[in-house]
Amino acid sequence: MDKNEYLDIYHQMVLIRRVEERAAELYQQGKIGGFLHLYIGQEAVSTGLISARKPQDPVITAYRDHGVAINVGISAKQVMAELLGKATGISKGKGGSMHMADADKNYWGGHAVVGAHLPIAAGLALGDQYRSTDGVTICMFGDGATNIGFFHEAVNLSKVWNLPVLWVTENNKYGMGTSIERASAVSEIRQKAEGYGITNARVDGMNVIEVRQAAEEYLEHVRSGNGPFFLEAVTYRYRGHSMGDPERYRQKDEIEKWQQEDPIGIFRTFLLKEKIAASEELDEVEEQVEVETQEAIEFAEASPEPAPEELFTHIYAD
Amino acid sequence: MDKNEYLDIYHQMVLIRRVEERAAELYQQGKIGGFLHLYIGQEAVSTGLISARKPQDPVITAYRDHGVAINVGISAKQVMAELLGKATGISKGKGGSMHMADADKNYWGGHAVVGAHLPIAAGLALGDQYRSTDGVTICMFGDGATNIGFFHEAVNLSKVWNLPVLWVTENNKYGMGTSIERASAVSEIRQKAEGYGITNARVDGMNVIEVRQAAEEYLEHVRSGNGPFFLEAVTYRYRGHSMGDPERYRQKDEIEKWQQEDPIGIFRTFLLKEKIAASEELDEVEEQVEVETQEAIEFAEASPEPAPEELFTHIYAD
Amino acid sequence: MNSFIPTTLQTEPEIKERVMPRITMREAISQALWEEMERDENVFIMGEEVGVWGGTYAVTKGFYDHFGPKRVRDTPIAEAAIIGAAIGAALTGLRPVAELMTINFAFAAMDHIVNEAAKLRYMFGGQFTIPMVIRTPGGGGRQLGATHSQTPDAIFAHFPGLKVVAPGTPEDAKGMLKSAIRSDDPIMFIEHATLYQVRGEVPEEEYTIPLDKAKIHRPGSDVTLVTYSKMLEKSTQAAEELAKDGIEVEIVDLRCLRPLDMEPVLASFKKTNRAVIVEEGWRSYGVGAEVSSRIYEGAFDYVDSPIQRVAQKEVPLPYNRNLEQMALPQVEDVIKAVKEVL
Amino acid sequence: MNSFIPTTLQTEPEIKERVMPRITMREAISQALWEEMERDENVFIMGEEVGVWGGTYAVTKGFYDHFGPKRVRDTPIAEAAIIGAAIGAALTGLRPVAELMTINFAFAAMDHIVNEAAKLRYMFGGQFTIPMVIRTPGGGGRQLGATHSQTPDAIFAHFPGLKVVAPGTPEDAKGMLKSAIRSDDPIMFIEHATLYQVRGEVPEEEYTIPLDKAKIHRPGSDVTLVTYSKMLEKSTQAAEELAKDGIEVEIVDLRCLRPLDMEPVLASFKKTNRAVIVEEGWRSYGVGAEVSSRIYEGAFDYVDSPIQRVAQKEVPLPYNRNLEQMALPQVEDVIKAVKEVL
Ligand SMILES: Cc1ncc(C[n+]2csc(CCOP(=O)(O)OP(=O)(O)O)c2C)c(N)n1
Ligand SMILES: Cc1ncc(C[n+]2csc(CCOP(=O)(O)OP(=O)(O)O)c2C)c(N)n1
Ligand SMILES: [Mg+2]
Ligand SMILES: [Mg+2]
Repeated sequence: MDKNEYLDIYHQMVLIRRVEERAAELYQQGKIGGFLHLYIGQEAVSTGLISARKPQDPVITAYRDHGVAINVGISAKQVMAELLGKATGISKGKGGSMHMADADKNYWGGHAVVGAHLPIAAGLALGDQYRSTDGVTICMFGDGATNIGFFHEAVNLSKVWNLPVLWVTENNKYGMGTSIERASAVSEIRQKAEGYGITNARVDGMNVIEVRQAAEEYLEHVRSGNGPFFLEAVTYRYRGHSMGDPERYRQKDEIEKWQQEDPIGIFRTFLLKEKIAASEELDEVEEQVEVETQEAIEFAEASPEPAPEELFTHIYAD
Repeated sequence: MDKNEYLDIYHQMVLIRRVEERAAELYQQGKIGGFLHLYIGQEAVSTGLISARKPQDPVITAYRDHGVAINVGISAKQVMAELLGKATGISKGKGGSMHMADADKNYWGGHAVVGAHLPIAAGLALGDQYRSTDGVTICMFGDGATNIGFFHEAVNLSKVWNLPVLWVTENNKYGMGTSIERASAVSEIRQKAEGYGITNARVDGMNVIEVRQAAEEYLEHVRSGNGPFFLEAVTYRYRGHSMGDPERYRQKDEIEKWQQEDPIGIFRTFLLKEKIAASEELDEVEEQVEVETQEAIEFAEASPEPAPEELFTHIYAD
Repeated sequence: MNSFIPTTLQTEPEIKERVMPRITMREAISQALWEEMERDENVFIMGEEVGVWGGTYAVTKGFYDHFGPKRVRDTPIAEAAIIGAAIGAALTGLRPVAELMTINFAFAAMDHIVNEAAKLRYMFGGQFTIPMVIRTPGGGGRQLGATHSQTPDAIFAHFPGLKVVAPGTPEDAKGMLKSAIRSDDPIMFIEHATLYQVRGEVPEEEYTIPLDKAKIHRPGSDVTLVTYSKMLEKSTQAAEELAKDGIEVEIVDLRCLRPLDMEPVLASFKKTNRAVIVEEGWRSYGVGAEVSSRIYEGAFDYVDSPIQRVAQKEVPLPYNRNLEQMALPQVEDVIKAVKEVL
Repeated sequence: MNSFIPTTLQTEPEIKERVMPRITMREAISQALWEEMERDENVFIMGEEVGVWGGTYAVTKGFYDHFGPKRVRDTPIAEAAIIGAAIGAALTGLRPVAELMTINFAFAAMDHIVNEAAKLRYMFGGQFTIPMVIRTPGGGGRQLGATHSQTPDAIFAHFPGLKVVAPGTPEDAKGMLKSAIRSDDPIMFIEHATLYQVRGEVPEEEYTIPLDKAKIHRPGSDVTLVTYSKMLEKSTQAAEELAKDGIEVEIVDLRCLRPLDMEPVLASFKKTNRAVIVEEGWRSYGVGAEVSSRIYEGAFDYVDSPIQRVAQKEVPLPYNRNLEQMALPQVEDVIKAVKEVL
């Protein structure tokens, strides 16, 4: 990676963080409705993965999707506008926080039903296999999602059909308030892949460089026709599951412990230590992000609501 | 086991075989409708398992259920009458081939939706756990059923809640016409249990003694509070999936190969070789079975159709 | 008699009638669950986040600490297993109350609801009894997007073997949930997420309400308005508006969709000769279609003008607040429909 | 022009009209699939036993050998994955025809049908296009028991975003399946298992039939009979019986349940002033309720007598043949209902 790439990754991680911190404020002000699942703490997973992705690689994730949206190149403006339900939002204000996608960027959302996007991911991968292109579908999902039947059916199918898909579970220890030990037969999620005979690995999801390297290696593995690969990224969410989580299921000190491994902090330290960038350069990125985020909010606030007629558009294509 | 027990097992296996052979004839004559899934070839699995079961152990299986019905002690008459849809059938003619149960015998059917009975089995086991009784639920299902989401959700739950259930997959190589290799990521089904950290084993499902011994051991394992156990019984069905299967998916010689390991034949040889029973005694059992089957058919044919009012009974309990 | 109210107050004229505490729907449901769990050891609750979290809508707050993990069971995200395991447990004589976090996730358990719970008793000739309740909140209006905002009540009510209950007041919610828990049948108990904080009077003493009786919610003489659940609220608002113009709307609260109790509907209709049916879900193949058909079938000679249906616009519900509100039936829509039938 | 028929014959008076081969519904559907697969590389089929077995109803017999495993894909028993993967493939521009072995198993894929396929386009502001067909046979009458005999068509038609088609003749089946495959929308294509062997005339040349048009199946002047799929057959038998008594029934075949084309229904009704709706599924919250409500709404002034619904008795279908036949709507039920509206 050259320096620009490093800085770009740093930029993305900080941008995700700031966009979400500001979004949380907007939510408190009642400007964002519905659910708002923040990715704060998990930025390294999506950023590392997507940074290794080629444009032909379809990407799909769950409702905790703002990070991926920014990583695939949806602008902060379009993200913010969608959060505010505006016509300029990436999904025209119809999808909201949980449903951001950009078909032109080969990014397929943003799915709110837990695990339901895994079979869809298998289908995306089938699309590439069918056409003999070399795209590898990247499908991200939570630890909690690995307990639903959809997971099983999709992962089994991917192996039976040798589909080009990189399954990535973001193990943040909880599905809402249920810790992995209380919901899953195994707490090292990658072990589930053994039941399908799928090669697998576990990576530190707080370290963007590790994630990036793993993604490069395993995307290549899949791209070379070896069938699906299963990657577990160990991570942590700092905020509640969605806004308004009573958080009775964990102690403050657990959160604090994980905050010491802040993915942005780790990466910043790395960049400085390896002398890839100077402290001022990184500060500059952060200032840029501040401006970008502020502009995004202004753009979103100034954007029009969808026209009433939009209620009846996009139901059918024909 | 004493001699009577051996003879009883022999009796059951032969009875299942003959009842089903005759049922196939009745089906051809149009006296049985719907689907008819014969267990012929797989008799050792259910017979071995159920012979090791205690009355407090709930039993549940899929639609290939005549064998289990006979093993748990439903009379050939009641089975036959149900096949003919008569009021005297074990399910009063409302269930047919796929839906035989006997709640008094702690036998919960007979389920036609593939895999749907696995979560129900988890619930049966929960019943015993909740009441701190020592029942162990025996849940049987096909190899094909292990690919559906219901399987995953139920097996995972059983481990998370440490439920007293013995999962038994009858691996007969095919789900309808799809061979295990074409439908399942792994063709040794017990490997799936690894993904849940569930202790597991594989047994020759053509050998009733082996199945019986395995069942004894693993039922005890579960009964002692060790949580679920996963058993794979390797077996083979000699007939089509249901009546009217074109059987394009396998060759005659494959069937013939497996017929050389006929579970009844193997057991007969064993009984003779071990001098547990004399040839004449076994012949006598077979003659008994012949009479029993004939009587069952006569009973079923002579039995009345359900009264028209029965259409509207049993929809609700209240 | 409410023992918290001093006797002096109780003799005052305004409260000659029995005074009932006003509690929220959330509290009413919570009380029903709590009391039934206290009453019967075999009753237990299971579902996603019902325990440690206290229920995503805080309905089961405090249950885990009081009843413990055996009877307050957090589950994995596995809707089919939740319903399937509840069925199995019910077969053994336990009385599970299985919660589906929202009715939208019922689709992930659809087979177990409509094929297993609804049919097992019948298929096995009456051998099985399945005393279970599926509690689940539904409804739109909270900007949760198309997959999380549905009111698909009618499709569950299509299946014989299930009972489908959808109360609209705290009193009914408590009384009907208790009946549901004591019933030996599988019951889909549909709550409405935006009703949890709505208050209403609830008797303090023990009571139950039958699961098969619609009810006159508001008497009136000019139009029969048939509705249930959340739309009871909007319909009542509409009725109050209309009353200002001298139009007296009689509101029948269905309360149960299967069995569907048409008696009070037909009795009311024979008086008013006019009907409007208000439901939150989509119009096509919805509740209004069934009720309207049954009114025509049962009181054809009494019909004075075409029966109107008020329902959701036939679109997947959008996130944007304005659009979402446009799609949902509003008080004005109800008023308009009532005026149309007059 | 059918080239297999000698020209001499073709000039004979009885066959002055174009002669069409009479083929079975099975052949018609099979032809539609085959021709569309030949026409468009992006069309492929997937499902349980569609390949090596040749389809459990033999609809795809010979496809595997001809088109190969890439385009004729046997799947594991995993209904959610079948529909989910079809959605994903459709998003990439392929045109999957996903078969669910029977509509009863659609419940195991319910979320993917009604939440994903039906809503993704809308939720993402029109960015997604999902050109897919879900082919699935339904219906009762073959003693398959309660879980395997359903006709729950109405509940799928409840969801905006889906199109629901259910042809009743080989001609419609072929023409509509082709339209469905070429459509850019997710379509539930419901076949009826007992219609596969029924024959009808099918044009030999290429044709398609729109997915949103009901059709007069049999002209008549006395009663409008609205039906679709299998019940078209029973209704036609009833109409023939009734014709002997001089009663002329006009049969409207809905063919599609969403969108529901009421135009020919209303036009017919305005002529006959009487209607009977015949469906195989359960009455409550079924197709008849919707159609009847819409007739009252659209032609209130033309109503001469209460519209009748003929439907399945509200029980889980039993195995026993007599009981099952009692539960299903029969020709006599249709005749009785027609006589009632006269
Ligand atoms: C089928 C289904 N069941 C339940 C829910 C409610 N729900 C939303 S997110 C969530 C937890 C998911 O946990 P996990 O997969 O670990 O993802 P995380 O939120 O930790 O990123 C639940 C239960 C849902 N959306 N869909
Ligand atoms: C959910 C569901 N999908 C499909 C079917 C149709 N079906 C019935 S049996 C069967 C094959 C099951 O195979 P397996 O589990 O191996 O059992 P076996 O028949 O070999 O005993 C299929 C696909 C069904 N009944 N339920
Ligand atoms: Mg998680
Ligand atoms: Mg098998």
